[in-house]
Amino acid sequence: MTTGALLPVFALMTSLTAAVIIFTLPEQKHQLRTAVNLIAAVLKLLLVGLMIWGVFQGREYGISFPMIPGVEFVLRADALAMLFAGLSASWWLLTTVYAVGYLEDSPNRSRFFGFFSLCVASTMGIALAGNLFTFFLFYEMLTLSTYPLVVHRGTQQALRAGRTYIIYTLTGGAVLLFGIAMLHGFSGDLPFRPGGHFADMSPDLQAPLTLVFVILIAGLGVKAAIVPLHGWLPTAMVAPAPVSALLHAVAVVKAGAFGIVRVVFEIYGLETANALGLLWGLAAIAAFTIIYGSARALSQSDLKRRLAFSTVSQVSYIILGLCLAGPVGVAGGLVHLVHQGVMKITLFFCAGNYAETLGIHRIDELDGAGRRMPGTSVAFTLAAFGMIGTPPLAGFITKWTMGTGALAAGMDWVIAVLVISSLLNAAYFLPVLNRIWFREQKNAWPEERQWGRFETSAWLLWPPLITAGFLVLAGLLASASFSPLGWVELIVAREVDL
Amino acid sequence: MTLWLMAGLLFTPLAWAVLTLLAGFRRGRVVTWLGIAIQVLVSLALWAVVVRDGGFQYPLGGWQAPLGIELRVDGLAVTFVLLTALVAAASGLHAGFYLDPDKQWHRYFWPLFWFLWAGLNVVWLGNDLFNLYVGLELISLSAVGLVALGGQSEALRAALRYLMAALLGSLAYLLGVALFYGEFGSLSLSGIASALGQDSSGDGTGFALVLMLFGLALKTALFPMHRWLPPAHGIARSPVSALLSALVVKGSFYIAARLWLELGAPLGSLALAQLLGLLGGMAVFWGGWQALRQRKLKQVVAYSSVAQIGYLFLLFPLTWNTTEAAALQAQQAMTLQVISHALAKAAMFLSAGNLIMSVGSNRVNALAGVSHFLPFSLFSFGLAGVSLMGLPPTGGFAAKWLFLQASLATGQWWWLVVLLGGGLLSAAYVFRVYRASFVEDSNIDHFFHPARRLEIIPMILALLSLGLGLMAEPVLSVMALTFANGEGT
Amino acid sequence: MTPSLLYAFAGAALCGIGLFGFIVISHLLRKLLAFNLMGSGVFLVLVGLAQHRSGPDPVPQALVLTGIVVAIAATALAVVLIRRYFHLSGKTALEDPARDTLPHQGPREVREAPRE
Amino acid sequence: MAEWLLDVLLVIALLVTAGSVLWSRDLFRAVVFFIAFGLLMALAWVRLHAPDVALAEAAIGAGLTGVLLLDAARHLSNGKSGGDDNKEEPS
Amino acid sequence: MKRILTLLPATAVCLAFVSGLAYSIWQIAITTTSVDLPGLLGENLDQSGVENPVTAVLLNFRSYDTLLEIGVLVIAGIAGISVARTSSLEDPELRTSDTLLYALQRWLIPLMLLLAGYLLWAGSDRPGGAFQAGAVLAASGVLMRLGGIPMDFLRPGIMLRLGLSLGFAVFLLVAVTSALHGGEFLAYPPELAKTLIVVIETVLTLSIAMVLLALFVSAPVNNAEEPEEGGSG
Repeated sequence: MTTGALLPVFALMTSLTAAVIIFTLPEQKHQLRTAVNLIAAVLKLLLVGLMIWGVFQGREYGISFPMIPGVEFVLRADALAMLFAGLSASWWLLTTVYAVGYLEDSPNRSRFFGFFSLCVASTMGIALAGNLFTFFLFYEMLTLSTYPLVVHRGTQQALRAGRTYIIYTLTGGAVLLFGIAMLHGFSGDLPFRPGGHFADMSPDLQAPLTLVFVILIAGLGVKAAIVPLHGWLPTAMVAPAPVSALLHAVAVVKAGAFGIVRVVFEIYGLETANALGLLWGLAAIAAFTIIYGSARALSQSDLKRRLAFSTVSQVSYIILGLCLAGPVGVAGGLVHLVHQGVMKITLFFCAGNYAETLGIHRIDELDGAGRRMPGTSVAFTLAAFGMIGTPPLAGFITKWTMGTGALAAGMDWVIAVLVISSLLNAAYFLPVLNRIWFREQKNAWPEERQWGRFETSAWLLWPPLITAGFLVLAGLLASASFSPLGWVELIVAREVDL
Repeated sequence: MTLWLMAGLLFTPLAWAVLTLLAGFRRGRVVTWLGIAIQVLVSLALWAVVVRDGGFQYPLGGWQAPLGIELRVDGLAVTFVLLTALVAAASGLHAGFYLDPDKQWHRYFWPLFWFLWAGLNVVWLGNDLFNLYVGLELISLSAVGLVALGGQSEALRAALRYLMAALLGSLAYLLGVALFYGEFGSLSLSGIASALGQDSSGDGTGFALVLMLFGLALKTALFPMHRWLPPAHGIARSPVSALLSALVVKGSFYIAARLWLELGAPLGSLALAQLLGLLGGMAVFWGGWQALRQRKLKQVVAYSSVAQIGYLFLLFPLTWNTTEAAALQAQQAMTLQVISHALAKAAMFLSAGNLIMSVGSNRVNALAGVSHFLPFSLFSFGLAGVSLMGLPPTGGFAAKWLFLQASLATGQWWWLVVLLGGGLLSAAYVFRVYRASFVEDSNIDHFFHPARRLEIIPMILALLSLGLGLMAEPVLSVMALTFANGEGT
Repeated sequence: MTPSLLYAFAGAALCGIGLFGFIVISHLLRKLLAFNLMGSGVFLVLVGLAQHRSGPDPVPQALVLTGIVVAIAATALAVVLIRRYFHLSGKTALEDPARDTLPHQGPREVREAPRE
Repeated sequence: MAEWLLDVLLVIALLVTAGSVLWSRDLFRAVVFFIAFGLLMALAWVRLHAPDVALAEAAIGAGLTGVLLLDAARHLSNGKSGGDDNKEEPS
Repeated sequence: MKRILTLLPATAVCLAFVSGLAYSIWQIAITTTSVDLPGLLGENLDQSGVENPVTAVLLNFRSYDTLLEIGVLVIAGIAGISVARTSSLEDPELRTSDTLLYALQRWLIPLMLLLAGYLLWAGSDRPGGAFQAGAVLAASGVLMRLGGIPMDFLRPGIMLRLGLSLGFAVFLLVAVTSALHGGEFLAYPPELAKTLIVVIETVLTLSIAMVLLALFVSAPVNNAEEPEEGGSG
């Protein structure tokens, strides 16, 4: 076994080990805990960077061993895996920094950071999983490790949200398991493989394959918050802001979306899925979700709930991109995995800052917040414009690429969906920006800003600024080979042989 | 070497039962530590021998079957012997610190504990129908004695209920043995199986099989004959509950499974197989639903046993008249379910005992806010719960997966409802406990941390049950080992 | 038909009578009597059936001896338990223990329930 | 034929005694019937050419169990006994 | 009415059970067995060390069953004394003043002891053996107890526990000694078989009597009890 084979294992172990250490640390050892957290996060980022570099060079890292008769445990670092792994590793570092600031002086931090690390470990596992079975393993682990984060506050509301969350996700997990078991039943253990496994399937397999596809998507769709299965997401907003950032931007919804990507690309194969007529249905649902989510966001008065519905809408961009079934469209979908992540994490960081510093939860309380917290507000504004799709920000890149892809695939109606969605985005973000920047302050803030100090704690301020900077760069430098778009094009070149 | 190992395996628990009977609680504890060490080592060595050389028959007293009693030492048997050694050692060590040494009657825990262990080994290794009966009685009576320990009114009620059920079950089994002896003139299970194979004139013994399965199902607390279990397992001291749930119910199930696998094909019927599976399925739902409604923590765990036992009975429909591959999967699933449930349930009862000790109440609601103190036992409880829910990578998941595959392969898709629905239901009752522990607005301000040694034991068991899913393949390869000389299964 | 078989059938009938008593009667001591009747029935079936063809067969007789000892052990233990149970609770039957479950509304209600 | 008659009579006696054990009103009487049943069983074992079992049955089944149960029955009917004939589902 | 409704299913179950059982007994009775165990037993009887085939089966061929069965008996004894709170054996309630019984005892008890001894001695070649002897011994003990004769060794104490376990322990030692010499568990050397069996039978008689007596006297006396786990909270 070479070191290369062990890289994915190490990447997993960093956060697992961190979790174990943190759980055993006494509650009062805040500094030591923060140190452990940050060291593990940096270490993991380095490891992932190393793997990204290797994968870029055309190497592959992987390890597998038999687990249950007929089933292998497979970890494999390919280009697609690295997209998600890179996303989660870098956002883990930032979210950790943010969470340290956010949870200052609050109880149960040991518990929080322990489960937080477990959650990141599961995300890493989801990224590196080399077959559906391993994917499922980490997928369920993610469910379990996020539950304590959702109910962290321990209030009745939080506990109710936790219950909703767990009912949705575990049911989804059971459905997914059902699908995996069926698939396994008629074709054995299926490693993820570019091009899929069913390129030349026999005709009598068509009906069961279609059925299994629907079941798999239904199972994964719960986490990806596809419309009728999205109910848990807005409720889970009671969780602390770093958790919301994590749930929305990186871990949970992306796990669902990423799973759908894996199933479509590497189990069925894009062409087969298309040939079975499955992508049409998926595209229709995704389009509906996009519109529905945006429309619902419009009527929310709570900032975090508005952002939550926005997530419902945005995640389906990824799925819609896949359904375009052409290299460009697919690239647009995949790149949104990163772009949506960076934009949404910024928005949630900012929402958290408003709530933590100024006690703002509702949108109509935001009046004049721009002058009190300019840094946060700038970041928020950038991310909001990104969401709307203003050039040259990240969101624009997504929408542009997808639009091109839609034209290439002859699915012109997708353009209409994109336009309507952008208009709706504008409709629910612009009033917020208006309040932040152009309205007079209504009530006195709990604490006024003091000269010579940051508008809020540095731990809280820097993460959104960094992510905001990233989303600008991702837009500006989209054509560079190391940008998300560049990497996605590499994936598409390797994965989709169109 | 092998002969000595076997002698040690059979002798140690019985001898230690006598030794501890003569000692008081504290001295008995020290003596027990030594015994546990010996017994675990012997079990490990025997396991290693079988892994290396394959299984063998062990004629007791030098008399071959059918005249004498032969033990069959194959892969499955030694796997269970080792499992018993692990779980019993954990429960025994835990009990040594958990039970109050100053209560006079706790000294009797040790001899009963050792007799129970001895009885379990008799059952795992037994190949003689009557010997199995005696083994069952050995287990039942010592288990009843352990439940009744302390002699409080509720405990006595539970113990009596348990005793009555166990006696009825044993008699039904014995009646089946009587019919088998009348038909075949032999008591050796493999002898009967080969006689059946030669001239399948098993007329009349079909009813005997039904009787035995019924009796054993009663002792295993299969729905709707489960009503004795929750009071008994709920009221016993936690280490005792761990032993009962983890091992004792498995003993009678194991006999039922062996009977079925050896004699089920000629003597069973489709209706019987499906009926047993159906009852198992109903047990999964009923037990889960009841667990969700219990107020006492240990009652939740006890009802969860009723549910988990239900899964085991899917073995029957999935091995009757099915393809060899599917039947093998079902057997593997059963084995994994037995092992993982034993580990997880023992971990759960032991940690439940610790939690009860910590908060001073046995109610689920009393756990409000305890996660604030990060009790180690809550983690153990949680990890064990993951295995019960059947989420990966636990042993419970591996078992569920194999059952799923077997159901799909045999076209008996209706069991999927049981497997998936049951998992969700168990998630519901496990999360009810988690949820309680996360409540913040409680006025709990003091929390008694039990000794680390009490907390570490359930954690080890829980981790083992968690890791079983990752090690399932090697474990199952041992289970498949039969006899070196090619006879037997 | 031999006398042995007659006894085997008598054993079957005894089993039936015993089972009926065991199911129907709630008084613990009578239950115990029913259990012993059933046990005797099983022993008769065991010996009667085996000796029906081959004449006297020491093996089932030895088994019955073992069985009788096991039965008396169980009976004696049960008597001790019953007597002590009676002493503590004044009851001679196992009625259903008071159900200690949640009300039907579900777990939410329980939070308000007073702690004991 | 006489032997058959003996066996048949013995069997009938066994069954009748067994019935009386279960359905006699008085617990004490039930136990006395049970002792009688044990003695009849001992006879049955003799008829089955099983003298060892017959001895054991007489000593254990009839003798010891009888005394044990008689003692218990006295104890149970002395105290605040519950209803004798409460019907209940199988346990 | 209600009673009939509950009785009806029970009756149906029992009738079905009896008819099923009778049917299969009939079925089994008209077939032949494949194994001739009595014949096999006859061939091996001379190696067992005893004449009485039942004793040979109990204490040699299937001695493992017997060993475990004594274990069951000991368990019952342990469980019995563990729930009992017998502080004193001088229970006035138990002492009978019946002169007839008292007179009976004086004659009966020596006679029973004699009978027990005979049964034990006869066991190896004629009907009889440890169980019967033990039962008779226990019965005489019960009589003595009813007569109010103090039997201090039955108090929960080391003597009682020694008595409970003596027979079992000796049996077990014999079993393991043979295994130490490289044989199987419970395999007696043929030349010693008879001696060993007689020794085992003797100690078993004592132990069986002891266990049964202990169970007889474990009547509940006082109210010591232990609360349920966490029951106070």
